[in-house]
Amino acid sequence: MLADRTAEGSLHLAHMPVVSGCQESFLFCRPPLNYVWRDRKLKVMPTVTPYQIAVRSLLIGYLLVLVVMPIAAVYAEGFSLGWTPFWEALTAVIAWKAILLTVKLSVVTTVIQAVIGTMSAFVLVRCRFWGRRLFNSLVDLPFALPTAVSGLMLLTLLGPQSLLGSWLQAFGISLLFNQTAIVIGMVFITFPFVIRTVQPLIEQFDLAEEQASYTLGASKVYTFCKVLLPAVVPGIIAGGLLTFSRALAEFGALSLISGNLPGKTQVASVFIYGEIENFNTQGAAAVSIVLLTLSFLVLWAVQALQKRRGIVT
Amino acid sequence: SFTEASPDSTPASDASSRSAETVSLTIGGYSTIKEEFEAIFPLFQKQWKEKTGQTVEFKQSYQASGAQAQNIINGFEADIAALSLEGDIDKIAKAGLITHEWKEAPHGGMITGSIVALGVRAGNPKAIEDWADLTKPGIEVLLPNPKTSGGAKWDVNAIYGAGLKQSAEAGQPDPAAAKKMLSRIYQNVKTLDKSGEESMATFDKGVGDVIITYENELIDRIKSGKNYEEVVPPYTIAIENPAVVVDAYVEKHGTREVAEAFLDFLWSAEAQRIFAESGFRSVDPEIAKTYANQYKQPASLFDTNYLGGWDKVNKELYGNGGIWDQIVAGNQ
Amino acid sequence: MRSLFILLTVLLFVLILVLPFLGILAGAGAEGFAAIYEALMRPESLHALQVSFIIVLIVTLCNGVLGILFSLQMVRGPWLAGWLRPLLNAIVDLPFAVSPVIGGLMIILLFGPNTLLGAFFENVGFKIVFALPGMVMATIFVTFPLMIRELVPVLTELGQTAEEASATLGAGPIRTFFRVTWPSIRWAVYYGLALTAARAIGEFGAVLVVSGNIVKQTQTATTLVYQDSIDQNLVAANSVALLLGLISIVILLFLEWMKKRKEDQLHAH
Amino acid sequence: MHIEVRDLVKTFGDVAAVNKASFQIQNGHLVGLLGPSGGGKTSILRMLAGLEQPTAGEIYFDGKLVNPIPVQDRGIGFVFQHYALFKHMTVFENVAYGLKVKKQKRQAINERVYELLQLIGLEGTENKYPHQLSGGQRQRVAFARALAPKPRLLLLDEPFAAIDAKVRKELRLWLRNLINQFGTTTIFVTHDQDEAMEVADDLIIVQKGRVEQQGAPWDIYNHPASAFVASFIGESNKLKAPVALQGFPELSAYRAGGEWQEGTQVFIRPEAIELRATHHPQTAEAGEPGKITHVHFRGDAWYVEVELAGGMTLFTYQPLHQEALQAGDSVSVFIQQLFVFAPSDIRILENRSRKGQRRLYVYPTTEKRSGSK
Amino acid sequence: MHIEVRDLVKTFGDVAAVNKASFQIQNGHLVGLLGPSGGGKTSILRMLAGLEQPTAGEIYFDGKLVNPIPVQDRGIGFVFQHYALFKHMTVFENVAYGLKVKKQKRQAINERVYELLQLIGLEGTENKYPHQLSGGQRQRVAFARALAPKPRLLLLDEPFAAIDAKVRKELRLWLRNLINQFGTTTIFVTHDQDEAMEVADDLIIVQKGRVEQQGAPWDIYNHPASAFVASFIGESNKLKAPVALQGFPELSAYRAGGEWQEGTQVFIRPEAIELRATHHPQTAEAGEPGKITHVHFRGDAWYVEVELAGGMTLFTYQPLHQEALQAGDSVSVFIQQLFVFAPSDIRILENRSRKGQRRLYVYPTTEKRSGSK
Ligand SMILES: Nc1ncnc2c1ncn2[C@@H]1O[C@H](COP(=O)(O)OP(=O)(O)OP(=O)(O)O)[C@@H](O)[C@H]1O
Ligand SMILES: Nc1ncnc2c1ncn2[C@@H]1O[C@H](COP(=O)(O)OP(=O)(O)OP(=O)(O)O)[C@@H](O)[C@H]1O
Ligand SMILES: [Mg+2]
Ligand SMILES: [Mg+2]
Repeated sequence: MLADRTAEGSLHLAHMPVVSGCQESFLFCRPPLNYVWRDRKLKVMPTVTPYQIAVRSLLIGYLLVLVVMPIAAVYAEGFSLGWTPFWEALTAVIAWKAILLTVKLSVVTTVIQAVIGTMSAFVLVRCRFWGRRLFNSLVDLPFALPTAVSGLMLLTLLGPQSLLGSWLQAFGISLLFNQTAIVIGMVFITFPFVIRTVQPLIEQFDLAEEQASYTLGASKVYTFCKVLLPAVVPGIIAGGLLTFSRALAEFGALSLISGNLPGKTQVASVFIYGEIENFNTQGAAAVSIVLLTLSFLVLWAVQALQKRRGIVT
Repeated sequence: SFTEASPDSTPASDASSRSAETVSLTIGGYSTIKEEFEAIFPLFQKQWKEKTGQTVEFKQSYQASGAQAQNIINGFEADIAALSLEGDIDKIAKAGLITHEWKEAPHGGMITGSIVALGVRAGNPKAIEDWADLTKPGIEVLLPNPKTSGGAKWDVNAIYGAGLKQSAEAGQPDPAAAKKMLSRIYQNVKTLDKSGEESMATFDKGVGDVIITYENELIDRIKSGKNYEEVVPPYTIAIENPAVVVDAYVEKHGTREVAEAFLDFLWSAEAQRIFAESGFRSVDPEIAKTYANQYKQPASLFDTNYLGGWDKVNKELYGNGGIWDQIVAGNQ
Repeated sequence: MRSLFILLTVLLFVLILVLPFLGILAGAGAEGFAAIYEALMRPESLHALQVSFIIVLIVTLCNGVLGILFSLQMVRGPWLAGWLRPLLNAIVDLPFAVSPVIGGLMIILLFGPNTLLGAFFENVGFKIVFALPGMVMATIFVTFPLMIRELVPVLTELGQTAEEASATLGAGPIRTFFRVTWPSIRWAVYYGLALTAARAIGEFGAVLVVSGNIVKQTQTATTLVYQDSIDQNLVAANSVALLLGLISIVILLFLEWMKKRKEDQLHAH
Repeated sequence: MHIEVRDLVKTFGDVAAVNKASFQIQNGHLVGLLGPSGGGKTSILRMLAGLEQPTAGEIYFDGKLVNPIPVQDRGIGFVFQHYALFKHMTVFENVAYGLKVKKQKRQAINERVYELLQLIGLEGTENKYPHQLSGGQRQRVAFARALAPKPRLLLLDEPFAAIDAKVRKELRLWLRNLINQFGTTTIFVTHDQDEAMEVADDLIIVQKGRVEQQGAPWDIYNHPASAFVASFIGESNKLKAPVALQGFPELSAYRAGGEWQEGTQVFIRPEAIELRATHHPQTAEAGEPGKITHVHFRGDAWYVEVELAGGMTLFTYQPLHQEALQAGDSVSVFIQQLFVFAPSDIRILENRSRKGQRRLYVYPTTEKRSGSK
Repeated sequence: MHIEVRDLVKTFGDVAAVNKASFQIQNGHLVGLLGPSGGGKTSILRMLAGLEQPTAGEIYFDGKLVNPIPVQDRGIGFVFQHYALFKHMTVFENVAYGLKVKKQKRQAINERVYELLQLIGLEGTENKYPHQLSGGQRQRVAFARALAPKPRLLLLDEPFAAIDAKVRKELRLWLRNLINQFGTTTIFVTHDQDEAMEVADDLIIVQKGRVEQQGAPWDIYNHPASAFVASFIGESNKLKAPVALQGFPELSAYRAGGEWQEGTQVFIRPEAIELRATHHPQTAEAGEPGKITHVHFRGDAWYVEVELAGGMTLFTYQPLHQEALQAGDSVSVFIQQLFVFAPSDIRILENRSRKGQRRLYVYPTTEKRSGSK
């Protein structure tokens, strides 16, 4: 046995990860200190310079006017007539069904995106093949196209006059004016989100971790499921959340291909549009509130959850 | 330029605009009327120039009828509102922007007329002749959503009215029978697009066997070479589309004179002929006669008054929990 | 196995992205190249493109500059301690969840001439709704999260030591930002700008509501496409849509190319 | 620059990272800030630099209170653990940065940069980017960058932590020479006592935010002020339980039954232990009987473990040119000196049976610093 | 497991990272793979693991060719430089991973994991995530994870490179004991010769993709097979130009005018240099006259530089308990031994004037490994 040479000095094995000094930061935000003599001692009085006040109020103002106020206005409008009309607007069967349908299909879309987005991200990062860079820049295309155009495009593409449409019709498959169509539209519109959030995580992934798994006897599939996938889960979740919110709110593309049959294929945003057209902004806002609140809660919950698990995205 | 969205928005410009070289007129129209208006503008500009030496500059916006009415109420300063539904004009009036009795104008303030008709594919393969044919199983019907489209209200009114008429043949007009027919047609609806134009666009993509729409839309398409046929059911409704000067904004812009002149011009033979050319039924009986052979006449044409007027229709048919809601709710 | 996945992905991309885009291409080219040119050179097209361009410019600039400031504060602002930071974090994403139509409507309800705020601005001769300012506001609302979502992780990852090093060498905050921080976040900023621009070009619902869609005045390229498409003017609609799509593809391809160049530079040694 | 720190405190939330630390540093000295992880070394350094504001306490540079002065204006140089070179700038631009900030003339900048590059032995790399350099080279660029504006105080936060052992040794000697040459007051943080010993004029030992001891390496090694310092600096055998050791009658005063008194700790440095094979002529002298349990070759010495009759195990080093011992050999263990840290007093006990014959430590010069001719 | 490597080659593009390396490793041995950066150590290790395919050459485990066998099936354990722990798994899950892959019973897994956690002294941390552990703790988890499936070959790639000096020393002794306990054949890569010396049974010195020498640390230190090994392992004074040294008549054969012959290098280990104050009685013996130029305290010894009459400077270490020297003292320098590497031969020269009196190195045991009782 070794002598007890470790003594005391060496008990300090614990060198924990150093907390980087984010609390105190100097770029644009460090509060310069005022030193004040009081009680015959130097006291520190943190103050904020006019410059910082200006920056902060600019930012807060921007956020307030352009983001918070419109969102607050939705709430104000929804409750403008009090609780009862708000409640009635929601419990109207058609409104309720539209909300349910939208939430349901948004969830389906999110799941689909989680799968195909993750796969695409992996292929785009890990595999070298012809056209990879082109595909990589095509990913954001759905962002750039006017959503109404996207809808029209899908309508043309899947309609009975197109090759694809007629071919599908021969098999008795219709991809228009049903829930499948809505999901197709949602998937198209939200295509970039998961890919774009997962990509950097895969790029950063430490190859050694994967190799460690092989050295421990794990197969490729096992390694993928147990090591790689969990590492990109925060990205999938973040991208999934954005997908979910965006799918909830999509209007332009869906209104053209969904069929809009109230209670069957009408999504919430189309319902909202109808209410606006009918001069019922309160009803429209009420439905919006439900969707907004839902996605706000989901966003917050997931953030809290990740924080608790110590994952920082 | 677009940066001065409404150059005459300041009161100071009131006086100056009268003597100015150019006067600008803002048109808030519903989507269908765009082409016809664009054909009429040059004619009016020419006439006004000759008369006053002023150049008229048109600013135009076309949206779904309800949306346009809302925009005008919310501050879109249109001098002239040309909408699909009387009701939409009434809403503007209710907001206090129209103060004169607009229905006292010529032709009750209506500038165009039409009827609700059925569009079918070339050769009418599904043999659609009447509303009842739309209830057959397997028929795919296209209809815009009356909740989002002004035009669709005419369509639904037509079905409902036809239902009443048919039951009246057998005795009393029976709201229940009318509702049942509407409901059965609704069951065959493939897609409820949010506007008449979108519905037409969907039909153009090859979707659906039959579309319920304005006669003029169909005539226009067929003229431009589409392989459709128009079917006019025995009972259908007469459509009337109003146009009106928005008092609040013409006062503000100081454009009342030219706005009223333009409105009058819309009722002139010249303008009415242009409407008729593109398939509308003219409100001017003379012109209507000249173009008569362009239209198929239904056995019985009724108007909104047959259904009790727009107020009643809006309440009973489209109001909260109204017949339309019941049908939609009952069909889930 | 690997090639199977590549195949699947390529298939997916072709189905979801390439095919629709080719659809537009075919639609635009149905009557030949001259028709595309003609459609694009119509006065209303030119004007709409100009409006779109100006909106994109202003929005990209505003969201760019303020997005950078905002991200800096989100990551480093000491005054955002405690509950404020997560709250802001959630708020930033909210505009995605609001149907653009409602977003636009709310701007009308807030700033329309019938409201307190709107009346005030109207009195000083500044029209917001049915004019450019409102359209810009609506577009900013819709594109707000993009820049921040792009920048925040980069800033977090970057840490602060290089900035501190700069300060110890005597440099003030402004110099430090431009000489030290900026080169490191440049790519994220470009990417954020590109996405913001792309989304701003493509925004439809909110702008339609706020603009009033006044021809040759507040009509943007997107609303023009919509109008053309319901007016049966499919070639024109597809031509403008094609142009919009191409612009954003070109922006993104350009970025991709620049990035590759930078990577090559890095790996050359 | 003369540095004085008075009652410096820094708290993060509830944690007091630095807790009433006070010390002074003479102009031109090279001081090692040494201590276990989390001791507050980095925090002290960052407060000196102005990168962090003290919660309480004052910092004086040449007698002037600098607390309110921002980083930019303190005239310091700072070398970060992971270099923090500007990635997108060439070596030249990195080194020139501080000079450009001072708006020096292009000509003057060029001269200074090339002078420094030559000094650090990196001429010819001026157009390379940091990612094209090895760790040691990057470290040197970081030094040059910090030195370029001629700071009057140089602060180094674990400058060698990320470099491998061999290169590290060279760099620290290089640094020592460099600093001697410029005479810049320098404070450097390290975990590694060998490093500190080799380079520093003075050491400041920090633990739990407090200054435990300040002094020349020699003093700290030979006169540790606390049990913590004794165990942290240099290797030592800690005596867990009291045993009767010949020549140390004083030890019995610290016993309480079979244990040391509460709070008492006793250490023996390995070099204070002498081993003699039992058959050796000198064995007669007072030594404990012991048995070798483990011998290991350590390059320049043998690492030896010996078990005393009482069951206690000690380790020591045996020079290569002394007679070789083998596991199992019986030896006589002679302990020359030990440290006692008791609540009542701190003592260095010399073996009485040999007193006066030979002193273990003889200080070579009268100056504190090692001489250089 | 017995390992044999024959003519292993690995090229990356034009670069031959490994160039015809051959060696054998006995079952149960702990072997240090040592060499300068870029020498090919990692490449060899990765080929043994199967993480890289050799360009040419064969690898045999227990006489069986393993080239075609994929990583998963080689039954090895690998510890990566930066640990490569699974970030999203707890300590328990990390350690259990290899066992789960083998589809062991939950009960058996639990037992094994807790046994290992106890062994590495991390009981109670099983539910922590890697980012909540210190560097040393993470390293130990990485060991436990690699050991859990009872590999017959353990490969470690610079396992301590990212840990600070103090912790590093402890960890390597801990590792040594652990491996002794299990008897697993182990190869570990390091830059750091102290580390290798302290831990390994056998060293393999690799440079530029070639095996320069293989042998016990003792042999390699005392009988380096090349100038590279002599300078790489241990410290040495390199004689730049020939001087006449008393007691080494053979040296004159390697001179060519004022220079050494082409390709000849001469080294003196610091511990082969003995310094005596000139007034010392033993000085009569053949020593060079010299003068102390520099003395520095190094914790457990004095670092001394001495200048010989011929202008040559040598460094050596002086134990603390010998008489203290000071800069400026005149001394007699006695060189006991030197290494000569010439193209024609490699020789270890002993000082003739003292030959037979005292041998510098005496090997303590007949076994190669240091004994442990
Ligand atoms: N920004 C911070 N926020 C919260 N706690 C901090 C922060 N910086 C340091 N600390 C805490 O203050 C204490 C001292 O930290 P400091 O970094 O000064 O130690 P150190 O001696 O430099 O340690 P190391 O040798 O590990 O670098 C530690 O307990 C640390 O956790
Ligand atoms: N994947 C690779 N591609 C190209 N060259 C490589 C690759 N891996 C290693 N090399 C080259 O092979 C040579 C040997 O590398 P290797 O990593 O085996 O060295 P090493 O002895 O482990 O060095 P170090 O101590 O720095 O880790 C080096 O010149 C290196 O640049
Ligand atoms: Mg530190
Ligand atoms: Mg290596």
